[in-house]
Amino acid sequence: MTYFTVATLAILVSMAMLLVRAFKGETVYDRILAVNSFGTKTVLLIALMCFMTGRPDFIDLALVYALMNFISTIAVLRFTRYHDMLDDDDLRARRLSAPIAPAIEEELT
Amino acid sequence: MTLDPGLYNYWIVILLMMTGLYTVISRGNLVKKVIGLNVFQVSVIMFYVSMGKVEGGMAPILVEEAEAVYSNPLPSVLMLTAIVVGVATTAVALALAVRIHEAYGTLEEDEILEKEYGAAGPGAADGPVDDHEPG
Amino acid sequence: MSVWLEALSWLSMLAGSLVLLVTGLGVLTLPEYYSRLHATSITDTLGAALVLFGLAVQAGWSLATAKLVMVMLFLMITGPAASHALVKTAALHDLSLPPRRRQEDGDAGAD
Amino acid sequence: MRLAQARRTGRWTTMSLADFMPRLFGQLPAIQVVLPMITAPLCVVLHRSRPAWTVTLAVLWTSFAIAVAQLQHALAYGTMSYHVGGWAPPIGIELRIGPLNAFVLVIVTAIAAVVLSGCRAALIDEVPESRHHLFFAGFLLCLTGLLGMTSTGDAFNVFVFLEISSLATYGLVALGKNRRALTAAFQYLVMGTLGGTFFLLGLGMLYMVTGTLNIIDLGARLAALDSGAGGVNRTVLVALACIVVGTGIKVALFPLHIWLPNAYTYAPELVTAFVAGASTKVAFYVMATFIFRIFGHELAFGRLRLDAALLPLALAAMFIASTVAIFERDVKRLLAFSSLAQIGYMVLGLSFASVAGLTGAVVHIFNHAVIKSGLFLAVAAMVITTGSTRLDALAGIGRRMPWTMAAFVVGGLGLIGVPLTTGFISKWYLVLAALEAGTWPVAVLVLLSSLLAVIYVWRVVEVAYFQAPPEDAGRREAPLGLLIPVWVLAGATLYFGVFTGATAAVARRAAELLLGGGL
Amino acid sequence: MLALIDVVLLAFLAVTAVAIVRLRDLFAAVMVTGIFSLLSAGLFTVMDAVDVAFTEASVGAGISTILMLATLAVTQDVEKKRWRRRFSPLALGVVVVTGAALVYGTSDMPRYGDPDAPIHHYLAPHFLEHTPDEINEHIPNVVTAVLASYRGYDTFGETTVIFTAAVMVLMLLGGAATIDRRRPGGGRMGANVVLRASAKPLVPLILLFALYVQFHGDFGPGGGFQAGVIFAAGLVLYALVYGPDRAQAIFTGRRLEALVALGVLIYGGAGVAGIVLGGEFLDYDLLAADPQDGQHRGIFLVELGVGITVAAVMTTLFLLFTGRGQPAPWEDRVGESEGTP
Repeated sequence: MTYFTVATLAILVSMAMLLVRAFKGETVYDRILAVNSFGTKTVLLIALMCFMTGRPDFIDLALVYALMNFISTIAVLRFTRYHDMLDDDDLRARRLSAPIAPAIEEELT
Repeated sequence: MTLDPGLYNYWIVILLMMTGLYTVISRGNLVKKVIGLNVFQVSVIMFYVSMGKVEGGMAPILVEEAEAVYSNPLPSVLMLTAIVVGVATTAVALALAVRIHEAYGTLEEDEILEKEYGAAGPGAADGPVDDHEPG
Repeated sequence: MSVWLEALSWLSMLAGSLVLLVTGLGVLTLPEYYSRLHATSITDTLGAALVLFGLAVQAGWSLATAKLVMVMLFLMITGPAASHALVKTAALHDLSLPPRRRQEDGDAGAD
Repeated sequence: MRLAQARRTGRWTTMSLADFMPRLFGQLPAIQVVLPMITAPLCVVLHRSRPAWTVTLAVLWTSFAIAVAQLQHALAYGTMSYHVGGWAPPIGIELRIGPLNAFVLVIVTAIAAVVLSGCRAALIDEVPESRHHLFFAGFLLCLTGLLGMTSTGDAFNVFVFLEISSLATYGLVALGKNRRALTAAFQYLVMGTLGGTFFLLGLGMLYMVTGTLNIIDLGARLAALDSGAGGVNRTVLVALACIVVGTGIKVALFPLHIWLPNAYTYAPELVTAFVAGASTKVAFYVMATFIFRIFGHELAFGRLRLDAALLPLALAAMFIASTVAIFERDVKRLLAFSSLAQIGYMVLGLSFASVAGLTGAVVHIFNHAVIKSGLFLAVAAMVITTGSTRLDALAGIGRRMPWTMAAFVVGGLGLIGVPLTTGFISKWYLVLAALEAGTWPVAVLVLLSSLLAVIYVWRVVEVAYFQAPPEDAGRREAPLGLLIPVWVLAGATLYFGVFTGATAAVARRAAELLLGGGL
Repeated sequence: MLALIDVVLLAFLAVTAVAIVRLRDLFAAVMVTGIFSLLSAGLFTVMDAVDVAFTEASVGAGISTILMLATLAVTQDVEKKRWRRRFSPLALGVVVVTGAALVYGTSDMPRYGDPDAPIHHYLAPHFLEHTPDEINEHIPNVVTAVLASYRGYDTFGETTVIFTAAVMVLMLLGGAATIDRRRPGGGRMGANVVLRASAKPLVPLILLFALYVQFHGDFGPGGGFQAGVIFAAGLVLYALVYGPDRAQAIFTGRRLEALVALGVLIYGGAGVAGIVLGGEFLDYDLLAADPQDGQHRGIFLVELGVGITVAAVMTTLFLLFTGRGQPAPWEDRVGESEGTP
């Protein structure tokens, strides 16, 4: 079943690159992005592993991962310091008045 | 592809545990401490789960095949409990952190000490022991 | 399973793998947030769909396929929604490009 | 394997009262733990202070009665094994009630019942009424955890109940009015969780080499494993270290004690009275059972030389903590450090690993529980009058609250170990054990450390009786609801100091069983 | 292949853990902790502990992360302070010594995956072989069987642990001053069309999925705990998008409190029924005429209890953390008004 192997390797490599981005960050959004995408990769990896071990009925697991990943991404956006930004009306109001916020420098010691 | 992890699993798990422990001991931020505790607990869970794995086995959910080899179900059962304990502890710890922040306005251990005992630090016997005033 | 289905599954998974690699590369190498986001949001959904489709073909008509379709649907709803939220939130704060990039690249990435 | 098999046939037949009583008796080990465990959610549902209190109190005294019944049973007929769910031991979880843990159960339930009986008077002052039901639920949960830890015969089950009691304790400690209670609770939580996790880790290693979780079975399989392999299994050695460190944190063994003074000082007085009386004792019990029943006397002390590690720590605890206590200005903090020193005595008894030493340790569990709970309850009474636990606020308290202070003095004498108080017999056994082991300097040190206790107790007595009370302060004795529990405990300190037979006999029996690896 | 995944994921974990220590930004640290959880959940799958993976994914990557974020939102109104760089030689010493001791201890351990390890030959075979005849032949998930029946007492303890946490957090956070709608987590956040549109169909689906996990736990990975968390996650999503106010309108504090207690009582009740019917505590054999049916019924009840408590507790925790500062629904029905102590 070599194509499982190919797909798995691709996912692992992709995961590694996302990890680097999550640690390097630059902005907090880069991290969120990386974490979110990392979650998707995990979903795929789990799905693949279910097939590799011959128990495809464990796909439920992948579903839970996808679900939790989505919820925590929303939660991250909801709870960042700039929390109220998911609000459309608010967005419009701010766009008119808000100055450009400086990029947040996140650093890895 | 044959690759024998040997004791590698346990070593990495110990590395993780120690990273968690280091975070707990050395970091002054309360939330960071909670994160450290989390890492520590998850790594112990991983220790248990690692020992339950049987080479070539599959998850202990029975199938029709007679020859099937299963991994050990017992560590899984124990660790379900441990995960629950972990999240319960995290919740209580975070609730305490929220209250501490309300009382002191900070989550940094050294700033709390400073506010409580002044710059002198927490000399146990010398600190001003104020009594039952509302926090 | 017929050879055609096998080939379809193969093709779909290989394509998916390729797309996923692109995601990683994009996130790692692209110069700033929006382009990275651009790289992941599309490829994530596409790659996931391709790989899952490949798996579904493998599984044939079974409960597992139904679940795979669920996962796929779920990712197709949530992926874009999350990306949207990511853009929107960032748009308000780092309204355009991070200053450092702008200094280096001029307006290269601003379009 | 199934015990239920036999019962199944006559299941729906009538059951007369004569059948019922012995059957009920057989269910006591489970009822002991489950009763408070189910009452806690009931308290939450009841939602009002007074009904919740009534139910809680009823349950606590019932628990005490059950514990006493179980102790009598264990003394008369030996150890009783209860198979939860009908699954026989190594497969299922077993509850084991022998003389030692029945004794601990009696101590814990007694302290809980007495402390909570005096509770409403002091509680109204400390916790807003809308949260009383949660307080009672928390108290019951804490008790549940302690009872579960004590009565179970399954090592992993110990961990589960350990965490129940710990979590409840963190929350209860944080209820203290001073905002430092919050940081104290947080510190306790961090240390306690580390302890629990180390315990879990050590347990995992034991499980790894033996494949079982039942305490007795673990001991047997470990012994078999070790005799076969020749040298000491390194995994077992590290497991021992992890478990001693893990339980050591809960016991507040000397260098791992840093959570204790703050937690005791800033927790509400009632919580301190219960926790000081019960929690560390149960943790100590767990430590002793694990060392003696799982690792065994021969392995832990003979080959792994655990005593070489524990003895100096115990001595250090006795002296350093007592010395710090002398310089404390807050009476709760003073008592907290005194607790650390007393824990030192218990660990000292353990480290002798002899019948006399263990008897001393077990008796001291009882003594210290009674004495310390009494003292902290007395402090709770004083706080109602003075509003403070600072030593200088207690000036002349002996005249303002003569009954409370008299009880405090009784407890103080017990701490010192004056003859005719309970404190005396445990020190007697410890000295005996030291002489038996041929380490007479240790015996001298035990006596010397008692002198330190004299000093810190005297400091309180001096302030209370020989300093004038503030001018405007009249005589204001504690409410009777609180005074009675205080005096029950003070009375127990005296009673069991004079009639030492009962406790010493139980303790000796327990010590012999522990050393014999039995139970 | 699985061994390779195992090795690579562990390496990722190690890197992630180091990053967690070093990251100064708490939001970043929490997010990386999310990755840590996802990775470890992936590892659990590799190690055949699907139920653990299920739980870790929903708890570690889900609820724990959300609670931490909520905490940060409540505590860090202002720009975070830069915390002092602290390198602690003492901590490093402790950690190195402990780590060395533990590594020393590994030298006598059986290697990873060793089929000859003692634990695979003592109790586990009994569970694997006898679950069909001792519990029920229609419960292929041995983990569920051991969890709910053989070691049901542990699981009762586990339910009580989560209940204890709820009681303690209620005690600590239940009740406070005024609402701050502008604060993170405080107000309504659901005006975003895209999110609302995507969340709307998802919420009922998630709740449905939770029910599936609840009742499918006998056959596949899952069970009461996981189902409870997923159910709560559905409600959390609802609250995140539509605002906690609307979530609270459905689940008032008193009702949630009652539900939290109800689950524990169901579990305890199933146990006590064993005693009443003439057996031991948690003896399910007696719950039906046929012991196998009895076991099935007992496990069903117990899982239901766990599910209810966990769902209620997780929802309560979320509402308490985000609602900190709002007039708590827990207080206003008690009757007496109470100032902060």
